[in-house]
Amino acid sequence: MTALISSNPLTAPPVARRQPGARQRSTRLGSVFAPLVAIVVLVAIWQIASWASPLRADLFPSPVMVFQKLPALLADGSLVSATAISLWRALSGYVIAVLIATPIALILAHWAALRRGLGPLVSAMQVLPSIAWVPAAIILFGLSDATIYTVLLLGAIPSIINGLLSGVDMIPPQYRALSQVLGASRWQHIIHVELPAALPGYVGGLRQGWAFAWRSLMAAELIAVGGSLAPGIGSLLQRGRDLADLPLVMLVILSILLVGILIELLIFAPLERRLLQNRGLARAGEEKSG
Amino acid sequence: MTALISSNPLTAPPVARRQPGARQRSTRLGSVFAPLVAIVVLVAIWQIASWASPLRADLFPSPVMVFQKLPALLADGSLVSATAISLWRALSGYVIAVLIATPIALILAHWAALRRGLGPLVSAMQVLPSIAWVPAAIILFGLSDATIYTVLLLGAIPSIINGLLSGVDMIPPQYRALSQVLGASRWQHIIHVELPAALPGYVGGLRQGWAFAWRSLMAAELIAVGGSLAPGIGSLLQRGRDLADLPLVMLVILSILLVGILIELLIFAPLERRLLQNRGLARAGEEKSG
Amino acid sequence: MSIELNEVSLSYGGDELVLDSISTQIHDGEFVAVLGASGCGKSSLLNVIAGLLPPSDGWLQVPDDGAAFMFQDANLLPWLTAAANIELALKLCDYPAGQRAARVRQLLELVQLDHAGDRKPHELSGGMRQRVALARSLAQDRQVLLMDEPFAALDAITRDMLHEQLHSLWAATGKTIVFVTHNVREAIRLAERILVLSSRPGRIIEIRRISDTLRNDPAHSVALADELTTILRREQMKNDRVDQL
Amino acid sequence: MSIELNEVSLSYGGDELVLDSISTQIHDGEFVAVLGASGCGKSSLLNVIAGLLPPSDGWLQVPDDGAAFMFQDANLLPWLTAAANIELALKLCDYPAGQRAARVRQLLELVQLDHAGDRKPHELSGGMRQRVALARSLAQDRQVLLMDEPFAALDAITRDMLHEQLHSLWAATGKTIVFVTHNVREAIRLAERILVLSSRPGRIIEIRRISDTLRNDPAHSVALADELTTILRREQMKNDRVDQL
Amino acid sequence: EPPRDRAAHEETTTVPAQTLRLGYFANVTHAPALIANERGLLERALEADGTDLVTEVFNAGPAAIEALNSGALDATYIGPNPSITSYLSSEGQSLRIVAGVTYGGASLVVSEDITSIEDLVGSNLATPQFGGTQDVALRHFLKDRGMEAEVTVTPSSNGTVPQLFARGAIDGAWSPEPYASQLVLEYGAHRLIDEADLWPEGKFPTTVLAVSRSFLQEHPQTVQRLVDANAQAIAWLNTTSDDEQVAGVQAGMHQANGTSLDEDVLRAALGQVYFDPVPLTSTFDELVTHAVDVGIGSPGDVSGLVDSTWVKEQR
Ligand SMILES: Nc1ncnc2c1ncn2[C@@H]1O[C@H](COP(=O)(O)OP(=O)(O)OP(=O)(O)O)[C@@H](O)[C@H]1O
Ligand SMILES: Nc1ncnc2c1ncn2[C@@H]1O[C@H](COP(=O)(O)OP(=O)(O)OP(=O)(O)O)[C@@H](O)[C@H]1O
Ligand SMILES: [Mg+2]
Ligand SMILES: [Mg+2]
Repeated sequence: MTALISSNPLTAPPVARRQPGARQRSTRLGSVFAPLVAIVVLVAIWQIASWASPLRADLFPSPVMVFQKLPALLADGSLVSATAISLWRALSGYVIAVLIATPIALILAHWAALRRGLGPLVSAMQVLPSIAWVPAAIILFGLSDATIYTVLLLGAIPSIINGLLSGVDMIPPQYRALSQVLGASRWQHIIHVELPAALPGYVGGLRQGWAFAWRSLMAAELIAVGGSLAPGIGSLLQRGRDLADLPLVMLVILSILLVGILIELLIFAPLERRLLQNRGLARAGEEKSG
Repeated sequence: MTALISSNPLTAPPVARRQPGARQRSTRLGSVFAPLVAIVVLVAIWQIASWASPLRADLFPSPVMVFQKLPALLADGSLVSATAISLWRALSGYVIAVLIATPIALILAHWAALRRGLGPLVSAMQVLPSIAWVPAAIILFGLSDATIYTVLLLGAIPSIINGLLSGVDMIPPQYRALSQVLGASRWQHIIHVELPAALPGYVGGLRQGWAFAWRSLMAAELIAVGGSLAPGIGSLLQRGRDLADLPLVMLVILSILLVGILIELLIFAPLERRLLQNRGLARAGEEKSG
Repeated sequence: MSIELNEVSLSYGGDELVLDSISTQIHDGEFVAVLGASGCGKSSLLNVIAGLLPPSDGWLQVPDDGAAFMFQDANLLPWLTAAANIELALKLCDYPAGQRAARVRQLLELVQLDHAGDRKPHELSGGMRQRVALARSLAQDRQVLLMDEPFAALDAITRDMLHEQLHSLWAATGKTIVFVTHNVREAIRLAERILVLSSRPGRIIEIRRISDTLRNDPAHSVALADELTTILRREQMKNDRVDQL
Repeated sequence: MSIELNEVSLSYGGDELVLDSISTQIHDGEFVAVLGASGCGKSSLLNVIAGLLPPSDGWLQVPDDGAAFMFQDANLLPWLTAAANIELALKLCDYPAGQRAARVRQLLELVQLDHAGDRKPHELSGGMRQRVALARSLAQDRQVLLMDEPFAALDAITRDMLHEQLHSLWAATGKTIVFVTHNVREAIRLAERILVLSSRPGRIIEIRRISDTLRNDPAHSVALADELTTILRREQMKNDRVDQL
Repeated sequence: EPPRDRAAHEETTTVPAQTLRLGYFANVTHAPALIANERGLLERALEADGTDLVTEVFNAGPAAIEALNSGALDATYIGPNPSITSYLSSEGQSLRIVAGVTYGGASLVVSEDITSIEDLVGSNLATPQFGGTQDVALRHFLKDRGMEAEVTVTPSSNGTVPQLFARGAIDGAWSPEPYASQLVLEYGAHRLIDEADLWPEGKFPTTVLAVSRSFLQEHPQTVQRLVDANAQAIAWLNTTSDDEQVAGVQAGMHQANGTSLDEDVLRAALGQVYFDPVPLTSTFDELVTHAVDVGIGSPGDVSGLVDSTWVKEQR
C-alpha cells in the first residue's frame, strides 16, 4: 500500500507556494482574537451559572450586575486611576528588580561557593510571603512608595535570580568550551555567550518574576489604603472585600486579568516568539513560519 | 613563550588521578554547610545592625531577643505544629497542583487554538493575587480545608502550567521529527520524548510553582486562625503582625526560610543536579564529576 | 510499495528554491544513493521523502507506514543511554518486549558498540554517536530506510565493515534504501542507482544505474567515480561563475 | 612555542583509560595529523592539548596564548548568523572593529559560503555548518591551530579546494597545525607527520614523517596509505579479539 | 416595627440545631465570646438541647461575613459596620443582629505634640480599615468640624499602626481597643478623643452578635440559647473583679489562637469598654448616615437589621 502525500498523516497536503506574509498576519490577529473568544465563552458560562445557581445575587453576582457597577467606577475614575497607579508601580518596580536580579544571578552563577551558600537562601526567599516583609519595610521607609517598592522587589528578585540561574544551568557545556577557546574573558563570555544562551530559560523566569512582582505589589498595597499613599488596585480589591461588595471584587479581578493578558500579549508572548524563532524553535502549537 | 599546563590559566594543574568518591562526598557536605555559613554570617550582620541601629528594640529586635522568644513558642508547640500543618498542606496541595497542571499544560501545548485562547489567560491568572480567590472559595467551600486548597491550587497551577509550556517550547524541533520518524503516537511522543526533553525547564517551573503554592497558602491561612481550620504558619505570621510582635514575625520568617531551604536542599537542588548530570550538563558553579 | 516524486519543489520561506522539480520513482527493494555537493539539498530531499517537510510544490507518494530515517546529526535523545535510544525505536515499533534487550545487544554489536551501550550520548565520540543512530534506524522495522550520510564520521575500516553489513542486510531483507552521501566511491560501492543533484537549486542532473559487474570491476568503477567527480566539479564551477557575476 | 606532551593519560571518571601515556613533541610550525579508529580518543587528545580537559596524569606544555580550535560538531552559537559567529571570534581576538566585516566576508568566501553569511545555523546544511566552524577557527589569529575532523562532512570537491586553502595558509603563516582525521589519504596529503592512535586505550602506535617527495609521488603515497590502513585494521582486529574473550 | 421573623415561624415546628457554628475574634472587644467559651457557658447552654458547638476564630470581618454567607457559620461576633454592609448589600437576606456585646473602646490617640483638636490640621491619622467603624467615625468627626481637607486619613491594619506611629509616619490613629491603649502605654501616645464622648449616653456599638437569617428562622431555640449565654458572659464580666476579668480574657484569647496580650494593655483596654447584651437599635441608622455622609457605602434602610426581641424576652 502506498499513500499520496496528501493522505499520509505524516505530511501536509501538497499545496501551492504559500504567501508567508498573509499567513503571519492572520496568526497575529488570531493571537488577539483567540483570548477574546475565550473571555466571551467564560463570561457566558459565568452568566449561565449565575442564573442556574441557588446562591443569593450578592454572593454570586452575574456579569450583568458586575458591569452595571462599571459606569459608576469609571465615572469617579477610581478603577482607572488605581489600575494605572498599580501598573506604573509594577512596571517600574519590575524593571528595577530585573536590573538588580540579573547581576546577582550572574555572580551566583560564576562564584560556586556563593551559590552553594546563598542559592538555597534565594530559593527560600521566593517562598516567603510578601507580607512578611511589610513590618520591616515600614520601619525602614514608613509610608512611602519606597516601602511598596521594597516589598515588590523582595518578592520579584529571588524569582528572577532563580529563572536566570536555571537558564544558565541549561547552557550546553560546549558553549563554555567555545568561549574558552575563543579566548573570551569572563565578562565577554557572559555578554556574548552566557546571557544569550540562557535567554529562553531566562524569559520564563522573567514571566514568573513579573507574576511575583505584581502579586507582591498587591500585598504591599494593602499596607495603606488611600491616605498618603495613592490607592492602587490592591487597595481597591481589599476595599471590595471590606465593603462586602462582590461586584467590585469581580471588577478588580477582571481588571487585573486584563492587565495580565495585555502584558502577556504585548510583551512576553512576542518576546518569547521572537526569541524562539531566532533559534529555529517554535512555541508549541504554533507553526514555524515558512 | 610556552606555559606548563599547571601555569596555564586555561587548564587545571596536572594532578594525580582523583578519587571521585571523596570529591563528591565533600561537595555534598558543602551543599549543606555553605548555606549554614551564609546564615551564620547573616545573623551576625543582623546582630551588629541591631546594636548599631538607633531604632527601639521592639521595632528592630536583635537575634538574641528573637531567640529568647523561641523556648516559649516551642514549649506550647504552636510554632512547630503551625509549621507542620502548613508544610503538610503545602506539600499535599502542591502534589495535587502538579497532577492537575501537567495534563493541562500538555493539552495546551498540543492544541494550538486552545493555547492561543487560554495561554494568555493562564499567564494573567498567575498575576492574580491569592486573596482575590478567597471570597469565592469561602462561598463555595465554607470554612474547610477545601477552601485553603482551592486558593493554593489556583495560585500554583498557572505557574506550573507556564513552566511546563516554556519547557516544551524549548524542545529542539529535531526531537519532534525523531518521534514522527519512529512512528510514535502523540501519546508516546509526550511520554518518551516531550516530557523528558522539557524536564529541565519544567523543574524550574516546578520550583516557582512551589513558591506560588506556599505563598498562596500563606494568604489562605489568613482566613481563619483557629477553630475547625487548624492554624498554619500564615496565621502565626498574621498574629505577630496584629500584635506588632516583631520577634514573633521574625521567628515565623525564619521558620519559613528554614522550610524553604530544606525543601530546596532536599528536593529541588538534588533533582536538578541529577537531571542536568544525566544530560552532561552541570549546575553553573558546580564542577562536573569526573 | 514504490516511492514516487512528481515535480517536487521545496523552498524554506524565502524566494530561493532549494529543490527544483524533482521527479523520480524508486521501486520496491531498490538501493539508491543521492550524491551532491555540500548544501545542495540532499538532506532536504530526504526529509521531504520521509514526510518531515511538506513540498512547496508538486506531490509525492510514499508507503503509508512511513520510513525508517537516519538523521545526519545522529539526533540521539541525550537523557537515554545508547542502548535505551535503540530500545526506544524498538518499543515504538511494537517490537515484543521480551526480545528487545537481545535485539538491542545484537544491533550494538552490529555497529561495534557492544562495550558502550550504557553510555549517554554526551559520553560518546562523534563516530560512536553516528553508529548508534545507524543502529537505531536499523531497529525500525520498515520497508523503506532513508539514511543521511550514515558513514561520514567513520574511519575507513569501520566504514568498510558497516558497508558490508548494510549490503547484506539489504540483500537479506529486500528493503528499499535511499542514502545520501558525499562520497562518490561509497555510492558506487553500495547503490544500484545514483542520483546526482546540482546545487542551488537542487535538480537531478544525472542518473546512473550501476550493475554488479561494473561494481566488481575495479577499473570500471574507478572510471565511473572519476566521471561522476567531473560532473560534480563542472557543476560546482558553474555555480562559482554565477557567484562571480 | 612548541607543544610538548609527557606521559599524558586521560580517563573520564571511570576506570577505563581513554588516553594512555601519550608523549610527543610538536615543534613550531609543524603540520601534524592524528589518525585513529572511531572512538579511539582523537578528540579527547585534541581537547587535552587545547586545555579544555585536564589530563588525569602526566603534564603538557602549550603556548600560553592558547590555540585556535575547530570542534568536531561545529559548535556554532544558534542565535548568531554564520557571519556573526565568525565575527565573534574576530571580536574576541581584538581584531580591529573597522576591518572585521571585510575579514568575515573574506573568510566566508574562503569556505565558499559568501551567499549564506546571513543564515542562522539551523538554516544551514551539515557541511555548511562545518565550513562556518572552519572559517571561525581560521579567524582566530593564533600560532597553534587544532582541528577536529575539519572536512568530515564535505564532498570531495569542496574538500579538495579546502585542502589547498589550508595548505597555502599554513605555508604562508607558518602556523602549528594539529588536525584529527579518519581519512588516511587526507592525512598523507596534508601532514608532515602522522600520529596513529590505537583504540582502548589510545596509545601512539605509529609515527610517520611524510616528506614532500613522498607526498607528490602517487605510487608511494598510495603504498603508505595502504600500509597505514593495514596498521589500523590490525589494531582494530586486536581489539575485536579482546572483546570476544 | 421590625419584621418578626421569629413570630412568623413560631407556628411551624422548629427544632434546636444539631450544631451551632460560631465565629469570633481573639480580641478584647470580643471579650464576652472569649469568656463564654473559656468558662464553658455557651457549651453548657447548648447542651440542654443536645446542640454541639463549633467555634471559628477570625482575623477580620470580611472573612467572617463571607463564612456566614456561605453557610459555614451560623452566627458570629462581629463589628457593626460589616454587619450593616452585608445587610444592605443582600437586601436584608444575610443576617440579623440579635444581641449587643461590646460598647465603646475606640479613641483617637495622637502623639504628644498634638494637644488640641486644632493641632490636628496637617496631620496624618490612621484607621484600621477603609469603610470600617473607626474609619467612618474619624471621617465623620473631621467632616463635622470642616477639617476633612486638612487631615490625611490613612487606613492601615491594626498591627501596622504601632510601627507607623513609632516611626513618625503617622501622627495618631483612631483605633479600637486594645490598640489604642497599646499606643498609649507602649508608644507614648495620648488619648485626644474618646469616641464615647461623641455619642449619646456615651454608648456606641463595637461588637454585636449576628446570626444568619436562615439559621434564625430554622433554629430559634438555639439562637435563644446563644443570646442567653452571651448575656451570662456579659453578666460575669460586669460583676467580676478587674483581676479576674483580665485573667479570664487573657485565658480566652490564649485558648482561641494562642494570643496573649500585655497585662497592662489588656487592663487599660478593658477599662475603656462596656459590655451590654441590649443592642442599641437607634445607633445603626446613625452609623449608616455617617457613612453615607462621608461618601462611603450606599444609603439604605437598616430598620430590620436589629432583632431585639431575643434579649428582651430574657429579661
Ligand atoms: N564526556 C565523556 N565521558 C565519558 N566518556 C567519554 C566522554 N567523552 C568521550 N568519552 C569516551 O572516550 C573515548 C574516546 O572518545 P573521543 O571523542 O576522543 O573519540 P574520537 O577518537 O574522537 O572518535 P571519533 O572519530 O568517533 O570522533 C570514547 O570511548 C568515548 O566513549
Ligand atoms: N531550515 C532551513 N531554513 C532555511 N534554509 C535551509 C534550512 N535548512 C536548509 N536550508 C538551506 O537549504 C540548502 C540545502 O540544505 P541541505 O541540508 O538539504 O543540504 P545538504 O545537501 O544536505 O548538504 P550537506 O551535504 O552539507 O549536509 C542549504 O543552502 C541550506 O542553507
Ligand atoms: Mg545534509
Ligand atoms: Mg572525535
